[in-house]
Amino acid sequence: MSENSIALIFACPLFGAVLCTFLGGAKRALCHPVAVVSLGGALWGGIETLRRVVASESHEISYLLGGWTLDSYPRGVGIEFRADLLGTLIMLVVIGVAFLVALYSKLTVSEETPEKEGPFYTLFLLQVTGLAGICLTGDAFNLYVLIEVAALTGYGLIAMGSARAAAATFNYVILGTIGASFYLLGVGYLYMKTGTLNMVGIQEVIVQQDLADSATMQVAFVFIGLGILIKMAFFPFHAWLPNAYSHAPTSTSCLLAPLVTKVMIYVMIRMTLTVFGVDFSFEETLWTKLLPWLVVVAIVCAATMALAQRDLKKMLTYLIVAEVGYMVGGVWIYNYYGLVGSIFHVISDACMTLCLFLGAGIILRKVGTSHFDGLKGLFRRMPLTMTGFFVGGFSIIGLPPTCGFFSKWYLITGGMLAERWEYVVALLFSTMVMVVLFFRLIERIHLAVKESGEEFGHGHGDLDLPENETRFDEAPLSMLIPLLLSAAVVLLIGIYNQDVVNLVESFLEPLNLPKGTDR
Amino acid sequence: MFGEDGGLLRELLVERFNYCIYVVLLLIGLYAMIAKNNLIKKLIGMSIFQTAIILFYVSLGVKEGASIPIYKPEHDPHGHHAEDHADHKPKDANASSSASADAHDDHHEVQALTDEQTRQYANPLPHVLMLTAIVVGVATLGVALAVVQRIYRAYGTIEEDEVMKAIMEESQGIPSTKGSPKSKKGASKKRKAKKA
Amino acid sequence: MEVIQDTRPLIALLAPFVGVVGIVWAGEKRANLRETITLLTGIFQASVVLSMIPLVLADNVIEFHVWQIFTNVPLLLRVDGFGITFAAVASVLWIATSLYSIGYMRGLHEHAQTRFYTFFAISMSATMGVAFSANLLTIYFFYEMLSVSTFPLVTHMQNKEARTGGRTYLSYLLFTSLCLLLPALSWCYVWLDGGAVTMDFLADTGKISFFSSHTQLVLLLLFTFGFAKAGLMPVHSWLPNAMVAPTPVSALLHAVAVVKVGVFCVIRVYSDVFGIDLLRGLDGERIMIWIACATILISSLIALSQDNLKRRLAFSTIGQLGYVVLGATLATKQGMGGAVLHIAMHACGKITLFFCAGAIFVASGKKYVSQLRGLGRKMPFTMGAFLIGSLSVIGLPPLGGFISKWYLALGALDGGYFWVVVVLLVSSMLNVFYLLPVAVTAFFRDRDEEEDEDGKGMKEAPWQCVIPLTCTALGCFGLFFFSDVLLQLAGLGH
Amino acid sequence: MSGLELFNVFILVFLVVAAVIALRVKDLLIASVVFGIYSFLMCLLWAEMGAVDVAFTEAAVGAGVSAVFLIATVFNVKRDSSD
Amino acid sequence: MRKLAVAVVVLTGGLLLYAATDFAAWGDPESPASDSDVSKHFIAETGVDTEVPNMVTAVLADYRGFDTMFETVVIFIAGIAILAILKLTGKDATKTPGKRKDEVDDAPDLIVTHTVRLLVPIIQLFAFYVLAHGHVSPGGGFQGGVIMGASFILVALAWDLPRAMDRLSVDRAILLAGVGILIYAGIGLLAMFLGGEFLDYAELSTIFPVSREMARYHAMLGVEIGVAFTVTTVMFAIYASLSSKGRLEGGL
Repeated sequence: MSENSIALIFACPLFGAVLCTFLGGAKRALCHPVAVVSLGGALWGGIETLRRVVASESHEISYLLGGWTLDSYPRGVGIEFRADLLGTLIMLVVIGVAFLVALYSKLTVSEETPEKEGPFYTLFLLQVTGLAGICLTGDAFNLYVLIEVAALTGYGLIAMGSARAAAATFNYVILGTIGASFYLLGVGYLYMKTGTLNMVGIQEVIVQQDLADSATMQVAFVFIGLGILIKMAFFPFHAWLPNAYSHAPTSTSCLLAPLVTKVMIYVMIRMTLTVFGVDFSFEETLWTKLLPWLVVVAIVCAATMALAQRDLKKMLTYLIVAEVGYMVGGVWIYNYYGLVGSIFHVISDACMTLCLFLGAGIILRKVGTSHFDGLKGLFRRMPLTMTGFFVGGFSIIGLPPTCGFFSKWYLITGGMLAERWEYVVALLFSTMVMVVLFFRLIERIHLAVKESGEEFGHGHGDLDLPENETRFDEAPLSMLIPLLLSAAVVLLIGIYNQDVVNLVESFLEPLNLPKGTDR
Repeated sequence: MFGEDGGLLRELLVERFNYCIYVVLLLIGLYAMIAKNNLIKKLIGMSIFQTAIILFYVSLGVKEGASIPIYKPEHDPHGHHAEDHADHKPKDANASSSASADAHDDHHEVQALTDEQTRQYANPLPHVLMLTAIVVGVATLGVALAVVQRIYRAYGTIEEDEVMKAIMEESQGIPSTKGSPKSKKGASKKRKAKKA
Repeated sequence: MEVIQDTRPLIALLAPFVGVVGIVWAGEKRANLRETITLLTGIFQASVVLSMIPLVLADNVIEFHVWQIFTNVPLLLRVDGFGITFAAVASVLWIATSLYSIGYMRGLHEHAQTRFYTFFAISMSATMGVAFSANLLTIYFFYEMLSVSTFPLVTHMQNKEARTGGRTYLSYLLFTSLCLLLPALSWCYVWLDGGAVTMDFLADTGKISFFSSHTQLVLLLLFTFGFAKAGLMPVHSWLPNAMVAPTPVSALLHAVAVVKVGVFCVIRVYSDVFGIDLLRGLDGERIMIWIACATILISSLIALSQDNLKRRLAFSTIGQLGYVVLGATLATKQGMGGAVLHIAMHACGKITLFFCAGAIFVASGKKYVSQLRGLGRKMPFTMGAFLIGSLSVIGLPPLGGFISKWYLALGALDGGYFWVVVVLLVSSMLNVFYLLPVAVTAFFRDRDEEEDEDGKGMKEAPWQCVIPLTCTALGCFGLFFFSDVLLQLAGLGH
Repeated sequence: MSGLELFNVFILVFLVVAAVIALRVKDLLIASVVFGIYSFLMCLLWAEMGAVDVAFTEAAVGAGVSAVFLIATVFNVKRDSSD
Repeated sequence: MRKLAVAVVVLTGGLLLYAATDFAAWGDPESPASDSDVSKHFIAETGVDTEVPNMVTAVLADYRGFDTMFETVVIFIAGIAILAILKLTGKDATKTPGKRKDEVDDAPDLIVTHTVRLLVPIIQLFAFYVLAHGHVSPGGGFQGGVIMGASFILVALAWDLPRAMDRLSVDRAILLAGVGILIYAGIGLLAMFLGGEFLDYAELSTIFPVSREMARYHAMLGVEIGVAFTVTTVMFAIYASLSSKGRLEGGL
């Protein structure tokens, strides 16, 4: 069974989804446990796969679907799942995050989308299937299909909510389709030149036939890149994201916000490193010269826009856009540290965004609004929730020992090594913006500054908030525990960052990226 | 490619007319997706955009003078002989249960096509890919149409600028004055109340 | 030098956290228990720290490996002479401050006292961490922890003033540490063999010579201003703003722990990352001396014009921190020694002054120097201690402040900077002008009649306040006579 | 040019025309129907290019079901479009 | 917006045309796409590996069966998502919809209904033919499924939705769509439990008395049936949902 652990990763959620559909009518209450259990199965499969990948000699496992083995058939005849360290790590993050969100979703789903538990969990599980599949597939076209699986479920999950969410979904559909279609077009160009769809196969042909100068390949690269950038809400293409995520039902935004953009960044890394290869991707072209500057603009603009928001969820969505800039920049500064930073940031950002969105979801449920005005003095009511939320916030700022510090460290280090000062400055700028954002929040949540300014007694004493605003009123356990778990994960990934980085390192080792100065 | 006089244009227009048309269709679709104000028009644009890409893929599979990718009877390894040998197939199964790939080597009837024969068929792979793409396209269209209906139900319009305006008014707390039917307005209000 | 593996540094570090659990558990409802726990934690921590002194005096260092930050960089705790000096000063003064805060907080019926004690304890833990750090990254971790954990203390009042103060405080500290310090650290990390050189204070001193002297200077500037807690101008203005915090916070953190963490880090960088020899050879290093001297003089002048007692003390603190940085920038053995000594001497003196300011506020509600007329007779202990503290800060024998200033002057002469000695003298004069008038006003000026009206019932502050401030005032004397031990400790690290 | 090529060019030109009409008419019902025609032309083209399965699918999906979905939606919202 | 669109279109067009200059000649059998090992393998050895004459079906359902499974899932998702988006819950669901202005006559047209009555069985028969004959001629699960779905849609168009829903209610349709996925993934999983990889149909020969190649042949038919289930039902469900604004009653 162990050698089929990869199949478990997509089969468990898939069957779970169908089961949820069957239960959706009469036994809606069963959908939640089914989702949790099937994600648990997938999680087990994921951990097992990681174990096997680490144990294997080449640090990768090939799983040939349909039994079209490499020893009897040419590579690329069947569809290959290649679990290497990078893909497996991201896949594990995807399933882990989804598992926590599934635990968390019990109350919000039945409250926000009543009578739709069946469809919700069906789409939820299929979303996970798609995202986890994206991380593992070794076939460029299969990747497109899985991207569409993830996208369509995303449309459904978001539009299920309010009318406002539906309006946002429409933009998402249009931009998402353009993105996916550009990707498809690029894959068509690749196929035209290389005659195969297998990622490793494409890379082999590029090297063998020296296709680096071919106009088609260049354009394929640009289209695939553009498609993925649109999909990951890179700055000028980000328009769909803030509205879609901030108006989506709580559990939906908790699932999509940490994962979708991150998985797309994974796809970008996969495309540059595995499919096109470092030599092709990082060759000096207009594109590679332009992109780092776009990254700077993206980070600065997104951070500034986040500063202008007065709504918690909306602010967080702009932060996601800024973080996307970080990661894209990390890849395109092209050195060891930049890539480690990017990959590590994909992992850590997924965890901390999850943490923040779970916290925001609880606030929304308890207070009824996620506008800043509603946050006053929340710490007294929900100390545990807010502690979890703050951990996420500290991580996004980049304070040690949360995982956000380490990813930022690697990114800054990479930027300095490549002497991309503009990127470093943009990173620092957005860090400062995040400091402002989160301490502004902490001020409200924790300290609840008295606006009137008059003094009580000696200038001390309690704020005269009404009793119902200070009563201890913690979130229900089904929401609190996932939040605290995610906060713990943020800290643990930070503390054990070396173990993660070592895995990433052994993935990057064969690429011979520039690393440090030789002295 | 720029060598001969007007070489590029000639090449594009005459020899690659198909490629040109796919570009034109793709651009028409793209333009409509971005510039059109009506949501359904956008979706029609989206479908045109997608079919243009499919056209490109199908063009990849074309081979000069090749037939459709279904075996002609004389090439089909099992074609009219299939029935004759139907009786000893189970035996084969036992014999070849371990090594499937080598099975055909000692199977005297079954032979792969030669290179020459291979050329007579169009490349099936792009066709397969595009079957998937068409299906994805219709699925996306369907979901998008549902979203359009949902938007219409809430805002009473499918023009993008009017929807934006309605949303702006809604977020500023002014009740929507757009010509949405009364029942719809009540419904959307109730939904809002439930959310709160 | 021998390396001893021991868990005591970690125990000293974690003790406050255990205390925090107890404090939160006891909560607002069991105030006595909560404060007992605070005191016990303080005593326990101090005794653990003090128990390590003999070992360090015997020329050992104590190490504890916590975990691996990066491939080559561990989170390593190491107790050496310099570190233990600072740790001992901070932890002993914490006991005094704990006792003092009990009197202060109860006297004023402060709200959210549990939060106060909790974050106070966490700050102490972070301070210990900085004192025991063995490399730059470890120091950075605890430095950030200190910035964040003191934020709730600064904004304790929860009014508009506190908010403004807190914002300034945090934005200065986080801006400098994230935008100057972090890049400087990662710069070192990348170029020094991708982390093969861990910037360990013991093993890697002077490795920074790999960089060109131009780059070295930039790094020096980044480090000096990155540790903005050192209060060097122009990144000093967080400190007066932080004075909105309750006085025990100002006393311990903004006169001892936090600001001393800043200068401690600066000295670490100067003496253990660059090394005295390298620093002396650095061309632009003189700039730092100028900046330090300018800070000393300008802050003293500003202090003269302040009427709010706490603000005056804050600017005085900035000036005194300038001395410490100056000692480090002189890049001589005596200068460094003077700097280390001054950390302890100034800590003792300044905490006394702040305790007094707080005690005055608790007893009379007075905040301004001009309101203190005649107070000396009502509060003899407090004002007496204030006088002693002032004299120590000014640097008169037989008080601690004298010794450190003496060594600083020696260091300046040794380095060949005669004009620095002049600066020291001038600034001491300024100290006299802004500190002595407070005591003079209190003892020798009579109260106005109408002031007498509302000051009738005025008496000495609660005993929990008076005892600590008396002790620290006596400590100023003590340090003068026991400065040998400190000198020995300070000399060991270098 | 052979007959087949002429046929090819004919379809290609009409494809563009159909696409433009579908996007330009103000009546969404007509647009949907013209879109169906567009799909049908596309399907002819593909059949001619040897992609019979794709053509078959496009005939069923693009010209058939997609157009019906569009029309169903148009009936349920409104027929006229501003552009 | 228009200017932006023009700019985007010009840029994209420029890129595409730039690439087009580098394309292999039209219909060139030597082009990399047609001449690669993979492409040639599909043509040369499909018959050997699977005994299916229609290469497209073989590649679709076997070589790239995993893609097709997710393609089916995409359809399934579309059905679920559309129903969920348009579904009315709570009080909205019980409210009767207002009559539309242009609604003139509810009675179905006699000629239309009679024609449809004749046509539907033929269409459905054809759908089965397309499905079953997909191995040797153009067609297969998708096409068959869509045609089958269209026959239900036709009923709904000619009479009204309830009439069609009598034959296939939307609830049941979604269940059947799930069954389709189960058939597909189940065959894959069965192969996995028999010792092969997921979707390795050849392994089915260990429990069915056929050769490995014929096992693939028959399993493909199995998965095509699964696909057809999903496609048929989802197409109808989408139509039902879209045409009735999610109320699943009345007609167009």
